[in-house]
Amino acid sequence: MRRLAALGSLLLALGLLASLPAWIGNSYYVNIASQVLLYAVFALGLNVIVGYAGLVSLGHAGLFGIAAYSGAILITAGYGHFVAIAGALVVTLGVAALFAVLALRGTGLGFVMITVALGQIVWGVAYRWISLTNGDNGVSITSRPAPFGLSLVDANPFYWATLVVFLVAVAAIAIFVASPFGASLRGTRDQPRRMNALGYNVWLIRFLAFLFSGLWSGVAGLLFLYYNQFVSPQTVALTASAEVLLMVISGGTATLLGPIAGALLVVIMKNVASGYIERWNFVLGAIFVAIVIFMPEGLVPGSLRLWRWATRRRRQHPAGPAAMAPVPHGSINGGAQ
Amino acid sequence: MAPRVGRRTFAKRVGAAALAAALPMPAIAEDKPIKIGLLTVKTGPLAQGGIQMEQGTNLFLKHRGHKLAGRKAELVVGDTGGNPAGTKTKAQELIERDHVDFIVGPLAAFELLAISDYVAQHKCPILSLAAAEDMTQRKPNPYFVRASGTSAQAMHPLADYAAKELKYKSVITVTEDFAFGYEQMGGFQRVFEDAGGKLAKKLWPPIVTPDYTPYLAQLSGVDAVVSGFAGSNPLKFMKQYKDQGLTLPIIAGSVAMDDALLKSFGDEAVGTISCSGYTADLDTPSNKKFVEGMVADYGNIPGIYAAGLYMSGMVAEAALEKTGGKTDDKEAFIAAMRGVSLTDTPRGPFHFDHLGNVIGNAFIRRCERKDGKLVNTTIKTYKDVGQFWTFDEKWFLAQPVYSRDYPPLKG
Amino acid sequence: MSALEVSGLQKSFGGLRVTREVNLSVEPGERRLIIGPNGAGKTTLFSLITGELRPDAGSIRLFGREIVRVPSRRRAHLGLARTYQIITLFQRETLLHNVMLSLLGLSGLRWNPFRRFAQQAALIEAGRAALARVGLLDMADRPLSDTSYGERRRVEIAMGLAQNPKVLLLDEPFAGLSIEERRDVQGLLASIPHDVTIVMIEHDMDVALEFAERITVLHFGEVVVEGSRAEVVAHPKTREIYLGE
Amino acid sequence: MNLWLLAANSIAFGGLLFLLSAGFALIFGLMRIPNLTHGSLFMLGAYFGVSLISWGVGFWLAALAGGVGVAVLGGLIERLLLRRLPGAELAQVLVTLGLSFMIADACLMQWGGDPISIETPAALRGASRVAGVAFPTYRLGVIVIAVAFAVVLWAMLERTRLGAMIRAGVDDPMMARAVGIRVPLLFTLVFCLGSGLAGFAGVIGGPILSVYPGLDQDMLPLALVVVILGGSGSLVGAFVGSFVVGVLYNFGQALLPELAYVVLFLPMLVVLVVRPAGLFGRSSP
Repeated sequence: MRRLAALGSLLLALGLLASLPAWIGNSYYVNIASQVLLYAVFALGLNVIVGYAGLVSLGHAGLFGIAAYSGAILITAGYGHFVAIAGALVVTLGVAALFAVLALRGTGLGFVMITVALGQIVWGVAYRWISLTNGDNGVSITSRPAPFGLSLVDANPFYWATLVVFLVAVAAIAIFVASPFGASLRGTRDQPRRMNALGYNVWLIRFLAFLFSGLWSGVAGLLFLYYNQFVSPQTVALTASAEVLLMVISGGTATLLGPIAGALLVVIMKNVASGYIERWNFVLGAIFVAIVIFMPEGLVPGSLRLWRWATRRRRQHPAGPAAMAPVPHGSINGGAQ
Repeated sequence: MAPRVGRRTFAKRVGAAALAAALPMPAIAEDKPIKIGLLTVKTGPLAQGGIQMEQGTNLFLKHRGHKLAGRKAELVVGDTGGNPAGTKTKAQELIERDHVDFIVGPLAAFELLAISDYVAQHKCPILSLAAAEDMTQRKPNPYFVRASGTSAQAMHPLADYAAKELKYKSVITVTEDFAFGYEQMGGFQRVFEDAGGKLAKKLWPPIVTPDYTPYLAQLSGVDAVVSGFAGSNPLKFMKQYKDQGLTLPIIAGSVAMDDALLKSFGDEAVGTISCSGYTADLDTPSNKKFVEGMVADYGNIPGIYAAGLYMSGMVAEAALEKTGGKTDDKEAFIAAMRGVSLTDTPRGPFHFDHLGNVIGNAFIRRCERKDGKLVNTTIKTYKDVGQFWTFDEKWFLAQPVYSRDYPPLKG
Repeated sequence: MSALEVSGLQKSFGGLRVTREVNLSVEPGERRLIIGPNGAGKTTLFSLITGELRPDAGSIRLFGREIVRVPSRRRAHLGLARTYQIITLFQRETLLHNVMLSLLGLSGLRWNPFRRFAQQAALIEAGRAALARVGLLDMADRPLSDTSYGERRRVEIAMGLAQNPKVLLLDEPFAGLSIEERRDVQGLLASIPHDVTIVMIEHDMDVALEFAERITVLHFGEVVVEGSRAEVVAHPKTREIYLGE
Repeated sequence: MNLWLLAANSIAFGGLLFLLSAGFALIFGLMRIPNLTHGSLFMLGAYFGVSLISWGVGFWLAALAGGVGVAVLGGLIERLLLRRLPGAELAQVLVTLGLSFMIADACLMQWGGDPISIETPAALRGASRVAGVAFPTYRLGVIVIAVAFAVVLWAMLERTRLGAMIRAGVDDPMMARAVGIRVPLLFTLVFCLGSGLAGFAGVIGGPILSVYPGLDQDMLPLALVVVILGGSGSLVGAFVGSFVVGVLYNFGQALLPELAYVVLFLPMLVVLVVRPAGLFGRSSP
């Protein structure tokens, strides 16, 4: 019965997502939806390393941006989209491997700081290696790919293509997390020493997870490139790394829906709410602070907790325990060990 | 049953029809307002210029009673956050959701470049003060109009003035390490060297440079220093320069000595010579009205950001008057814009070249203290300055765009 | 051939010589007890044997094979398992998941990113068997955070046993347990077949002495006494260390 | 190129960096909180200074008052928010970044977008000649202030009861609690102190940096680099790190313009990769 309900709501969600352009109306909102999806892929990718490996990266915009830059440069050089995409992902994985080797020298805050430094170096290179990146002017591309002959120029087909990539990402990450390797990864997050003593190669597990995270960051970077048809140093800035990290944390780390909710929150605030609220940056900051106060574990797990608490309370006595829904302590301490 | 029409209603209708027939086209279209999209930056480090852009636009609409060519004018503002991706999204919002008739803004070159192709695809006219040279040169956008000028447009006359009137033989240039800086100094270099001057060094501090001392330590052995800083950097640079006890004269580009920035400067700015396509002290009726309005409404002496948007508004207005208030035919609308020739604007008379870039005055000013306040006083006006200066357009466009390494340093 | 042979083992932290010179030989199937006052270097010795710490000098042989240069995680694959004095389990997971992780550590399946971990029949079966051995089968699906301290101690042992080790190192398995729990664990340890060699650190002399065949007394990082129960108890050095005589 | 000037300025800029990062290091050392509002507190202090000076308050008093104002805010942040999140690093990141968004936007609302210059105090205007080299007098003052603060902070940590408690709290919070130190109060005090230092540094930095939207984002990475190069959380580390960064910054920008963007982050990366705990930090975090 429960499985049936789960299947039903999954199908309903899929149907809603697929038919979104039909009922959302304006192409502007369809584009916003595409952005939510592409940032959700990015956040899901980052969550692999932040949520499941317990390693906080503040340099992932570097990987995202390297994929976008590589794609843009290959396309500008005259290669086809297939070569550009494949090439960009290979380059991204190569750089992710280098990032991982360096960053995994540290754990906890050491890891964070190494990723900050790496991200800043990528930013410096993007800014300064003008012959390759065109400096602060950035690189424009004029076309989007046409898979199976379907043009992605218009908002709707681009949305559907992004949706397909998004669904593949969600499925891949869901399978990954539930797999024996995913269990091993979560083990290295919670008890790295113990895992080592149990026979696991903790370093290699983290390394591979970093590559997997980098791969999805790269895929998101390519979506970003094709969406904007433009990439510039701001794409790889520290603020961009911080932004996607905020998506992951605010939505809820180590959950599948959390990063998606976080991407939705940030993209909507930045792009839609900013049209109505002049001081949207202040409001966004206030929302983050409010999340920490009321749902320190993130929006998705926090809402679930409140929901469970509310329904249990209703089922029990109306005057049940008067205390607030208990906030689990340290439930989102990431890099700590 | 036929609908009853009362006498008074009938009279009104006839009157309205008669009025409509008597007036030119705009009045007919009056029921549907003209929608103007403003792309600007209201949050983050670039907000300084962005807020002034919005002020300039608001003041213009206020002066026109929120009516252009007889049609009601509506402003939709998009905050780009100062980044290219945000600019793209806001441009989509303005074009696809709000269906604006044209866009004014954005502020920075990298913002404009991120949406250039997009607005061209949607045939949306865009009037920006972002100074990227190639937008009206090697990669022109047919829907683009620029009433402020290219990066180098004020630097060419500055170099001319420095070499011929100030008789400087050698200079060091210093400006931020980004395209706007390269283009400014490239333009300066070409004209200065043609006039027999020499660039000893070109220094490029990163945009974020809290302390300029590593660059100040390299400023010696020349007649003057050319500064092309933008945003809040001119303030930091000039102050640190003075504190360091350096005494070489400074000559500056338009935004480095922007009139709106003067209230933030101290004595270190006195004596600095700069060149700009707009100057607050220009004595024209429309500039007087503009400056007084800015002071009254916002308490600010305006600079090129507010003036650029005010003038963009004037260009759009003049074009609308030519098309009879119609914007449906985008090609006709943009052609009308590029054909605009105004005589009384805050920067004096100007018109556009065939690429959509302004041809107008460039003002050489000296910063002075008057009644306790810093002001830029115009000391020379170069008339009808275009983006190609005195160079042949064909030759100019055959050269690479000004960059960090082009023109290369001699010797 | 000894199951575990340690010779000339040394380890210093900064200037502090925690392990001065340890020589130890444990026969296959033996139950060895290591005792010593606080700071004697007992847990450090375990960490050196499992490779979590790198010795400054010395040799460690597992069934004759030199393992001092073998990475810690490989030693698990060679049949060495340990439990921890301070419980290091996976708090958010179920008991079964904990034990399955222990099993997975030695399985090639641990690299598999495609299959469902929760549906690995072989691991589940072995995990349940290990839990059954420590009497926790009925709690298999309970999250670890819902269990008592004594139950966690038993999960620790179950994780050690699940790996089918040849040599099992138990670090204070009775610490913090109630009298009944001690009896349970005691019975559990007694039921471990003798093809598993066990080395145990323990403070509780009553249970420990009953369990051990031979005893090693460690003091200031050195083996001071070694022998049968009676020998060690009678040895003047033991009395000196423990009773300050 | 004037190398003596670069050398002298390495010390002066290092002094300013020390004032900026000492508070960050203290908070990080004791509480293990990466306080990402630090840049915002620096900027806020500077803006407080601007307002106070515009109301006629003298520069030095404005600097102290700016520091106190920010210290109070820091105390509130600790009491109301960070107090709830011990050990939850991700939540700390979220809340401190959220606050930095709020502070940046609030400053934009209150003080507008135009850059504001803080006048150099009259006595320290212009340049002095030191060993034949012209050097801004005010920067000599900054060196003196930085060294004085370093000595005072060091003496406080090493010589006073409060310092002893802080050191105990850094070494072993559980033990400190066990021996009766009121660790929560201690945390609030240290957070106030660290924040106040940032606010004070903002005003002191004003005559050099001026105040503008984005100052926060410009300064936070510098504080990070100093603390990383110096070693996490030790005052001596922050002191040495500041001057190391001062030297790297001045000579790197002047002599290696091609590497201007990575002149700080490349050494930071190398140090982290070689010694993940920083140059002077303890070996395990």
